[in-house]
Amino acid sequence: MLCLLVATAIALIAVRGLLASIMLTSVYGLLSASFFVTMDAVDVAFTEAAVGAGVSPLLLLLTVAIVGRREAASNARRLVVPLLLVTVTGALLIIGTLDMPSFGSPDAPAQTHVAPRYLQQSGDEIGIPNVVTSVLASYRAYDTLGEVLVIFTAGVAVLLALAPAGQGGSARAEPPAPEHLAPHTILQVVSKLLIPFMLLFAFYVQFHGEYGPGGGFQAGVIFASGIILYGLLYGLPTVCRVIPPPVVEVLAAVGALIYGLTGVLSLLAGKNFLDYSALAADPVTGQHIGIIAIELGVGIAVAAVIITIYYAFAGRLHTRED
Amino acid sequence: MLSQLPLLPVLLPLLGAPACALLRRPLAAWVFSCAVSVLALAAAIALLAATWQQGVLSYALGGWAAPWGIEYRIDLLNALVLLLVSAMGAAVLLGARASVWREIPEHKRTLFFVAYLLCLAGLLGIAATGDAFNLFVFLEISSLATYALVATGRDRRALVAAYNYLVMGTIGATFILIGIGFVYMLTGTLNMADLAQRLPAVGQSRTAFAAYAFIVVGVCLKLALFPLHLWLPGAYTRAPSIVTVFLAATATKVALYVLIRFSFTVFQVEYSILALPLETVFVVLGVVAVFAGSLVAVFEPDLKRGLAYSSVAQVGYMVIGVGLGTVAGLQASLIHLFNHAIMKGTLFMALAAVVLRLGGSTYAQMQGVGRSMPITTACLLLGGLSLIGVPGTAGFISKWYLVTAAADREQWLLVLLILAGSLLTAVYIWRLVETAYLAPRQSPASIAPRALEAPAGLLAVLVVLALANIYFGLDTRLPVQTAGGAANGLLAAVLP
Amino acid sequence: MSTLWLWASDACLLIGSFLLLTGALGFLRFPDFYARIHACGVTETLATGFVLLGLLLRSDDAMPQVKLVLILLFVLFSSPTASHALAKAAWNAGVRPRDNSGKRRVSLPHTDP
Amino acid sequence: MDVFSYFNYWVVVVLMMLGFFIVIARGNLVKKLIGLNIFQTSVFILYISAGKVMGGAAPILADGVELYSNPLPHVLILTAIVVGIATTSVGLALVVRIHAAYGTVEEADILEQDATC
Repeated sequence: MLCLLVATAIALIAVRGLLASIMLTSVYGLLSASFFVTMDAVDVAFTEAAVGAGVSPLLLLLTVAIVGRREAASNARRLVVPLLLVTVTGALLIIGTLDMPSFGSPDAPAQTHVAPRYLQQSGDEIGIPNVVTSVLASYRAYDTLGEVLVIFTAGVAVLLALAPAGQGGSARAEPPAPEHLAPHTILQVVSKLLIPFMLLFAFYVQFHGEYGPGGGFQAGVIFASGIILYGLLYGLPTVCRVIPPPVVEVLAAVGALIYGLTGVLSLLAGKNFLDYSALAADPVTGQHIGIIAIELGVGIAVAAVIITIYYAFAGRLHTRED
Repeated sequence: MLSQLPLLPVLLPLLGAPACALLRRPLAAWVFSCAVSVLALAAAIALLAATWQQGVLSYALGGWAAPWGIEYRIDLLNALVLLLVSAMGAAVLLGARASVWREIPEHKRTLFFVAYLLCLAGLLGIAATGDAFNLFVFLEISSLATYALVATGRDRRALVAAYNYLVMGTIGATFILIGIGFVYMLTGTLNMADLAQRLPAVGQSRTAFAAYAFIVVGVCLKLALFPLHLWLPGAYTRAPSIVTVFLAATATKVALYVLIRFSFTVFQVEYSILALPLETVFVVLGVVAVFAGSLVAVFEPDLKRGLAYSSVAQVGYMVIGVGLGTVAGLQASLIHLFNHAIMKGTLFMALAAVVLRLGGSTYAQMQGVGRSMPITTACLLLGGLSLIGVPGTAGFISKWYLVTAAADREQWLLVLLILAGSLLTAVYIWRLVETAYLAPRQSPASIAPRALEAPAGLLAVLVVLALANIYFGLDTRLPVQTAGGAANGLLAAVLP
Repeated sequence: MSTLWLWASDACLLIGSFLLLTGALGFLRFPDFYARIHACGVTETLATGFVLLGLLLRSDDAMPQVKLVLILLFVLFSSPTASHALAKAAWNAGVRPRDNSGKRRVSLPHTDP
Repeated sequence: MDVFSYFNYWVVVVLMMLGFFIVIARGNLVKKLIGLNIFQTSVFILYISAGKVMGGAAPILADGVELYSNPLPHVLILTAIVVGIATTSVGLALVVRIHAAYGTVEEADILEQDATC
């Protein structure tokens, strides 16, 4: 598996042309997701599959559709310094690995110091089987709030960079649907069948995150993918009519606020920020309520931001075609 | 509410940002952001007072105790940086209106303030957290917001500057992430206080060495320490004026805080300064930075860009202080951190006014500006004098402590070099004086001189900042005592 | 779980893997874009079907079985559609199939504008 | 076995350096971001490898399972993945703007244009 990853990365260096690079990036994402499964990191694998093999190649493709797929030959003279830098850094890293605890050992400090508490007591303290969700949404909930704000920041940043001068957000000057879209009948029919199931699946992932792999982030990505697929097949104007960009932009902020206000609620109840045990008489019930609330916030924010980013890029593509 | 105090300075802008995004009108967004940042400042002041009285404050986020949950741990150092960042954040925002309205197109203004608040929240989060990974998350919030802010500059070169900053910044952040990963593998914990206890046992391993090296390189990329400074001049020069003021006054300062925190708390001084040759490395790189930055600044035709290079030089002074590895050196470094934020805040704020009225900040454009914009130019000059280190200004205090610290270690060559660096600063400030007062005004007839002075809001903030240069040059209790306390807290356990 | 089921499952998995292999071979060896798509698209759908069937025969819980059936359905929908989309995109982009000699382009009357 | 115990980490290092190389050696701005992506993903592999316990199960509590892999690195990497995609999207947005302003996404051409004006 890892050798395949290395092969993909080498191929990435070798190929010229951005389209092939993007395909290889997608392959790389999928391979690393499979690797994460073999490492027992099912939640991470899920996310990496959605992001590494899905969203990020999609954004790359949109970009390449705007800027062109050519890549100039790199200058051989420029290779010496990078090679040197890379070798030095690599050597330092190899030195660093020499004294590491050996791979997979249950006695390594990482396995014996903080983590055991999560595995042994989260069942009683939080009361849900997926320990990753417990840690993510409760023990280290503040990191996750930060994560939501990172993705929110990304949405703000993309809008700041790409928003056209027109009033409020993405392209409203509706261009006529490009003609080559018309004969996509088969795709449109099949996607019409599949998209409802994708959205349904997103909801399943959203609320099943406590018991199995999944949660707000993955659900948000899947939901957004469904919408984006719709947009790709039916054109940006159509999907903008279904879900108007200003609404999505507001939802992104609302998602982040749901998360934050859940924390503020526990503040007002006299406990620390994000201490969900304040939310109900029974601490474990409180944890449940808190986790569901913040996962909802995460899901809304992530889906909204990804759709916003898609609108911003696709809007650029449209204005370019005109 | 008092027990929640450590959280408030960060939480207010953090949640204020998405709330601000809901406001449609730019003016409302600006008023709201100002309110939020002033409240954060008030919280930071209260926090500093509380830290003086009660010592280290700890706050368990989510109610989970330290190594399992995320902890905010505020000692004097955190409180000082929090105060500095929130004060500059609020001040810059209060004076920002005219400049933002001039430089940012209308449909982007609300988002601009949202990004500003996010950047502020990220920087404050870095300064408050006691958890290594949480630090990375907030670092990314502030970085992403910064890239967006830099890219809003009107010149297309702003885009390239932002892109370069993004690539360099992400490499830096990923290096930090690698370092944190190594440390985690060695100790099993992410909490800084816990790390400090558990690292000495494995401190001799090569993994710990690599971890420290990666964290230092990553932070130095963010700090723009000499060979890694390439992103800074472009980003500072091309960014909108207000963003430059804010970044120059806060971003590198927070990076320096991270360097100090990892060197002295997490890895501890025996390891990071005494056992490794870093002492020499920091001092040498610092000196090189001082001279390289100042020399470029002397010959640079654009004052804004010149001051950006001067920031590279000033970071050099701070790193020299860190590299001395003594309480006095660290104290000097922290005092300079505080004072430099005020000086550069003043200088870039004045330039914001100049750019607002004259459309640019090259020496050619600024000829005779001393007569058309007397107050602004006076403030600019005051900041410049402070930058040189003229007695009676804040800059003098930091230079004085730095020189004393170097003299304590009997590094006379270093003392000499620091003084020589100040002379170089004097050269480019003199060039400013010459341009502003002695050169004939460029087009005297075309513009009425009275209309040129900066708008009241901006001017008020600018004057307050400039006066702060003098105030902290005379009444040095706040920075000196706090920095001294913080330096003692970091080093007293180890050094006499 | 009788051995018979296990044998059947093994057989399905083997057939599936073999088909995937032929698909990969065709992808590498076939002369033009459309033939390659054909090799992958057709074998992949069938092969995934066999692999999933093999897994289905092995699992004894209800939940994984339901999931496998759903995946199977999804693959039956998405895989041919994806091949179709690829071929169509290639056609729109101006890629034309070649004849047996692998050299001359087949000219189709209605494609020229 | 001793050699194999570091195999994962060494692969990570190789991947990291390949990504890093693309970032600094390539002049195409999109390609640089792809390299950055590889660079970040390799760090994810480092963390996840550190959390693996031989013979452990995925950290979803179930009856009768005693040994689990470490959930903490998983949580950290979930966050890091989000950070990665956020950075990528902001970078790509900048690339689109740069293309609009300069008409090219090759570093050399951009430097040339800036030098002349």
